[in-house]
Amino acid sequence: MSYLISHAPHIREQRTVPDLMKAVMLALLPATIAGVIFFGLQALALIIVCTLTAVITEIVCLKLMKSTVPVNGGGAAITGLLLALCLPPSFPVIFAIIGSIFAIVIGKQLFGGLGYNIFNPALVGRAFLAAAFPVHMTTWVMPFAYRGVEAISSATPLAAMKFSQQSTSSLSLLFGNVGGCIGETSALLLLLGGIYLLWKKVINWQIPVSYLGTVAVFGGVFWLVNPAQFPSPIFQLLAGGLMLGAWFMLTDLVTSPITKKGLWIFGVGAGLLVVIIRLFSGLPEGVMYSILIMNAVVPLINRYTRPRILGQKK
Amino acid sequence: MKKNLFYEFTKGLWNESPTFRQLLGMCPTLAVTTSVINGFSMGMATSFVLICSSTIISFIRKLIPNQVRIASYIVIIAAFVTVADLFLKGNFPAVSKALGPFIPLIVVNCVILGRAEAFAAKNNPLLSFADALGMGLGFTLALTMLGTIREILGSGTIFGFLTFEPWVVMILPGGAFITLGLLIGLINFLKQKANKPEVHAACEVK
Amino acid sequence: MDLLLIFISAAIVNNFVLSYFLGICPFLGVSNRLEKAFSMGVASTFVMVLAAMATWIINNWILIPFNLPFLQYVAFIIVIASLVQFVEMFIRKSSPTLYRSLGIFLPLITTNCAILGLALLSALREYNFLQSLTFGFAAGVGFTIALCIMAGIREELDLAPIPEPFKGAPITLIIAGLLALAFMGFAGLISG
Amino acid sequence: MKLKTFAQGIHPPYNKKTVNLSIEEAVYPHNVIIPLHQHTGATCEPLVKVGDEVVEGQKIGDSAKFISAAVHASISGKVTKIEKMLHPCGVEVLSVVIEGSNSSTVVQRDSSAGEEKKNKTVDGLSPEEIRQIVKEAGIVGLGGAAFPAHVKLSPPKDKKIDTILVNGCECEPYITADHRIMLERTADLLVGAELVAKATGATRVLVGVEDNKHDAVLQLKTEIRKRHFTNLPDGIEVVTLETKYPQGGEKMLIKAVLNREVPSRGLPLDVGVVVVNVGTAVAITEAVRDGKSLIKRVVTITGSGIKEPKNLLVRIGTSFKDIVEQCGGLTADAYKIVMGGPMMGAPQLSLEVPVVKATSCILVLSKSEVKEDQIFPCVKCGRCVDHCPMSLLPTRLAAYANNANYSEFEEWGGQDCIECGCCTYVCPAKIPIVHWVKLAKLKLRQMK
Amino acid sequence: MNSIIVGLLTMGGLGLFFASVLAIASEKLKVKEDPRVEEVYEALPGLNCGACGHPGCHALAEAIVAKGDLDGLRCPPGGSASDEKIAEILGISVGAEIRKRAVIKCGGGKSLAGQRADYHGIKTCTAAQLVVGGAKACTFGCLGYGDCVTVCPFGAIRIDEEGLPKVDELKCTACGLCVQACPRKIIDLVSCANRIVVNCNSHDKGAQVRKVCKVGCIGCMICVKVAPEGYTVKDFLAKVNYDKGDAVAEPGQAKCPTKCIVKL
Amino acid sequence: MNKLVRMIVVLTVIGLISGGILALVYNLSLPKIIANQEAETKAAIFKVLPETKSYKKIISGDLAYFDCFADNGEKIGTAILCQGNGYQGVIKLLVGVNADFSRFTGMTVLEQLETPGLGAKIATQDFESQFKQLATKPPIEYVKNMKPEKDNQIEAITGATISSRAVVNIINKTVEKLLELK
Repeated sequence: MSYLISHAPHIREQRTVPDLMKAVMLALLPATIAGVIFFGLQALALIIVCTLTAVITEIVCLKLMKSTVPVNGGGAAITGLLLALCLPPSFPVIFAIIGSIFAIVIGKQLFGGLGYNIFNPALVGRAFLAAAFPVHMTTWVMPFAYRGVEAISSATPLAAMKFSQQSTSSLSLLFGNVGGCIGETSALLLLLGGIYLLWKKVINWQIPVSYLGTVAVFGGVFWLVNPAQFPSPIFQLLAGGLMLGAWFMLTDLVTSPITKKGLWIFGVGAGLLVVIIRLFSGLPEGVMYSILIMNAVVPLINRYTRPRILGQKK
Repeated sequence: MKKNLFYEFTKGLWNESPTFRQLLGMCPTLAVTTSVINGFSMGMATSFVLICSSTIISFIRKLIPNQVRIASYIVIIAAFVTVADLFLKGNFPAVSKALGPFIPLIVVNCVILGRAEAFAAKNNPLLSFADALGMGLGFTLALTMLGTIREILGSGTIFGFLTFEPWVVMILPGGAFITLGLLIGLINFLKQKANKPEVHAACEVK
Repeated sequence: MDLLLIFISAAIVNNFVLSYFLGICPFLGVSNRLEKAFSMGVASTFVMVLAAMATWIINNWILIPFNLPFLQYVAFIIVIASLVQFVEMFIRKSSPTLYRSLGIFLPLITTNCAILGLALLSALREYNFLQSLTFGFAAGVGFTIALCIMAGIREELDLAPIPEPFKGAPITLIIAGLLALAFMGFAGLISG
Repeated sequence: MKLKTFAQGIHPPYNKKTVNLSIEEAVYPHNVIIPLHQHTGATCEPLVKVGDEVVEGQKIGDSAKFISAAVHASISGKVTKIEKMLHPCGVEVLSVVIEGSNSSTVVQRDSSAGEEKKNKTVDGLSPEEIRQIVKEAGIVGLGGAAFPAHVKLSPPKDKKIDTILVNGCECEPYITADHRIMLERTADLLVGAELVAKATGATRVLVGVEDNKHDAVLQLKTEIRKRHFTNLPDGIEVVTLETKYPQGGEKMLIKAVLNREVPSRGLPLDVGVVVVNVGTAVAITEAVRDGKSLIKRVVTITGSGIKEPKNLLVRIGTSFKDIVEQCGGLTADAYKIVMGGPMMGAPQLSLEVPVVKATSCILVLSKSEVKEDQIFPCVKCGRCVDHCPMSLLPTRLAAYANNANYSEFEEWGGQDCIECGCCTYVCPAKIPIVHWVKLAKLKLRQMK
Repeated sequence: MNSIIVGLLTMGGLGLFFASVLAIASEKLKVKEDPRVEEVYEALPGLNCGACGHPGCHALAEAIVAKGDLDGLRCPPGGSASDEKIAEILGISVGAEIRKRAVIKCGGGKSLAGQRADYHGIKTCTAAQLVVGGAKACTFGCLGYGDCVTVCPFGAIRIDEEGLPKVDELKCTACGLCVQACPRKIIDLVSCANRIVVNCNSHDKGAQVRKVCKVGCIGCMICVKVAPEGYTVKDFLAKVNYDKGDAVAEPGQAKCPTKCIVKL
Repeated sequence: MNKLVRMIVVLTVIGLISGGILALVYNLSLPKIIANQEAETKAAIFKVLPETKSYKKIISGDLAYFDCFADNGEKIGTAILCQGNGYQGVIKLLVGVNADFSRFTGMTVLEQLETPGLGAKIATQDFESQFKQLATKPPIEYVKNMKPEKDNQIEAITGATISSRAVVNIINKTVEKLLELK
């Protein structure tokens, strides 16, 4: 009989890449469900359409390119879901499909597919949509608007803050009873998912800690200087897409650095960018841009934060 | 390759298209192709400068010493660009305004200097003229093509008729880069499909 | 403060490469290796600062006093071309090591539209001497930043199985597009 | 108290099932195959011819080269073949086959070199004499690398050795040979360490043991208290270390115990340290005191593919098959045979290979444990980076190797990889990182 | 009219000024470089394949010009065409070189040669060889993962249905990269004139060869007996005496009992 | 030496020739260019004060405006050049005010670099026409997502609040300055 030969090591840890993907999906579940409850069928439709489109596009791409990579829709499903979660609930479904295809094809497959994309594909899709359909991307509805409760149109807490200096209560932000994207309204549920991922050791704790910490501290400095003009750090932390970004997008394994020092630089850099964009640029929200820009410098971060090899000169 | 006029003329149109194959003159290609008319005008302006400067440079190629070659070429090119600029300002103020600062930048369009260096400096005026004409038209063609795509998608209009909700991104820098990237990728793909693998050298059996 | 605004504006918000489409050819050409990209960036910055000074002098001391706006392009370009060629010869003679790392990029810089664009823009905006100097330096820094980010990404992509037709320029353009989308976040940060 | 250790590393399941089984003497083999190359360095020349009668302990192969180790007959009998035969490392190596004479007529005889020095104590020997005996006895590092021991004992003049580190970590899962040696041969181990110290001029001995071998730590401490070490002015001490793989790697051990860092591509003696395995220490004692050559070693036979796992004292040259039979044979689903531990061991083509000096363990895994994983592209999770004990970026190294970019591979420290396998163990994409690294190292060697 | 004169003078002045600066600079800051390097570089194919042992075509050009001779500095892919061109530039003469191509010395495909173990791991020959010498039962034969295919810059090698590499002689330039890449050294560069080759690389004894492969050379010496001029057998492996030519080797090929001597 | 002289002569001659040609072309095309610019200004003024038949450019301090006159030479209003920072770049506007400075008569965007498809909508007829008949005092305000109620209000462009706000601010500031001046 012939035995098996392969290179050492001969034992492996159990966890596989699909396991990681499943964990992320699971962690996103609470926020997804909340999104559907808040924004109704329209939100559900967006979520399903985006996810399905992403998966189908990925499979078609792999087939077309005759890729040797195992076909696994997990990564694409996460991309699609994340894209849906950062779209306004009233966003037209047909454009969401375009965004989803763009995210997978341009954001991921052209770079060589799973593991090789430079930018977070979901955010590539969103950035594309934000630039292509700016009006749709900035039209918001209040939660439960589908029940005809209140005024249909509303501003996000961040926009209200920026353009009319109106603050929103922290409690509403925490539970998500505010206008905004499908998945980013309830800070609490996002935090829950994030902590699950930390516990499962899917993501690196350094990223959310440094990111959120920087936003709190840097945002806090401005608040201390002029509380009338600038929002409080609590508001900064809870409002907008920061939580979704911090736990699910910035931590995307593929597009974050691999060195420990790099993770800190990455998080702090993104945090600074968010505060600068939120407070001083023309846009109310900067999470997406902060992440995309930091994604672009990850190769440089990795290169210049190489750990010192044991025994190498200090 | 035989040096004939027809060949020198046609190669620039597609096979050695300055934009798609040689990747020259990218700046105006990206910047001004927000609409068909802009792309076309830019292409024509560039062609004008290209043809004039190539021919002139080819005429005086033997007079110019090597060390001041580039400086001389570029002064000649710049002079023609200024002429083109003044002409547009005088006769087509709208086009001139739309192309804005990219008219003077024709001076440093690498297509022009590239052709001057690579072709006009080594060939007779007639051939240089044919080459410049081909390259200029190829450039115009590419710009018009890109302008068409971007106009249709970016403003939702086809020859001015609104058809669907426009993708604003297409007229932004990001859209320009991505469209051109996809277009070149597509052309490479078609080229690969068409090209039979090259046979290197025959193995002579004695 | 004024100078700082000019700096941030030219280096980041209105990045020459990503929002003005200036200097795309070298951006595509020499962004495949980080060291090369950095050298190119430094060389360009150096020439930009020199060119900003020289063209300012020409513009304000010759062209404006004598009312010769039509000579702007020709005059600027001859200044730049000669400057680049002179710098190249000088470096080649004075420091062969520096020449080996920077020199080969210098001829490329002549046709880098970022330089001429810089001269024309600063003339258009009627900057004073110090302002155009800052503007030149900032534009150079911005160019270097864009080039280095791109080079970092492209080195990373050397290891990626990019579909064959998209290797090289196409994927670089697409990355540039995505970068441009990302840099849109800075829009409105500083006007002008 | 926080236990001493190195940075990063992994905690695999240890599966040390044989930990409480005493070392048994293996059955006397009918014939042995003794490869003339069982060590790092030059291959030995045979000293016998086909048809020669040899006795146990007789030197049958030696080399004039310095970095080499003599080989000895492990049984008495007749040389029947000298030809290339399969070695556990997978290639064919010139080997001496000895057909045992009737086992009842075995004559136990020590090698002539040992005879004179028999029963000499540590004090009565000069460093040179110790080195000579060790060289004659053909002792190599028994931890797995099989580096000739006399070379280690001969540090260059300009390197001052101050510490002898006895490696009792045995961090590889499954293996218990060293653990049993520490429990059963405690005194010999300490004497061996003292001999090494004397030979190298070191003044102290530290014994590094992982805290999962608590009984061994106690035993060592008791034994140390009982004795007096005249040649060790700075004494002998047991250092308990955190149980973590690869604690037993030389560089890791030195970092953990002494907080010294062996320079990149350097040796322990660059930081004044000589590391010896516990088994090697015992072998040195036996050579010096009893005049015995290295013809037996302790081997752990274990894994789910073995019916009755055991710790055996095996004669070098005994075939794996004979030993496995003594352990009840293979189970029906045995599918992979490994010489050494599961992290760094070498896979085997068959059981028809001899035990060599480097054989610390015969591990047999069953089919269900070694299913081939689907390999995904690297998702850059950074787990390999978090666990690499050398602080390398394994994923990058693998990627460079995969792209045949060997200059970048070297630039990113690929040559510093100790191939411990931590990265591959934790990789969720199941990329064979170590395999890639080894491939790239080979290519680099070929290029130079 | 006035502005025309001013313009004329300004540009003339600028031209004069910069021309003078450049002229003086070019004189003062002159650096010598052998222009022949560029010419030689132009004559090379520009593949940067590294087959010549230099880091790229430009480096080879520099080396050639520095030496002033082509001796030992030939470009394998460029072949005689580029050699002639370079010789012309350097003003030297060049000796003719007979074209060669790569020849694979193994015929033991999937159906003819056995495996001694199951192999999991990286699917390249060098990697497979690293794991206890590979899973192929014959330790000399082709592993079939195609390292030679990957390394060939000309696409001249492919792996056939039997899992063995096949060389396209028309595309092969005898650059020798595959020879270096093969961990088992079963590729030789042989003159195109030699059609008869031994399709085996096994130095094992006949019995062992028979056990693992149906088309291996068993060192039976029949070829030497039939055509003593054409072959030599060393270490149980026959070799064609290429310099003697095909005609001499022909009878031996016909008589080979395992059919391991083949005519390409 | 010959080569050096040739270098200098060639470049100088090329410079001379190009300088001469350019000067010639410039002089030939200058009247046309000026006429074009003139026509443009005229068109813009006509847009904001349609009854204008003649105008006079007045520059005072950093303000530039045109006093506009009807057929009969009666002053019918003023067209004011305004400029200021928008979302991405400088916005240049021309606003018309009636003779007694109580109402705006119109607004047109001369130059802008706002986001295409979004902020750039300030240059559309829809947005510009909102300024017709707007009161000058109190300063203009903008409202979002609803129809203006007061006669000093305009509706901001959806998704382009910043650009809309910028236009309003630019006009308010300039008009305020002009009122002070008067």
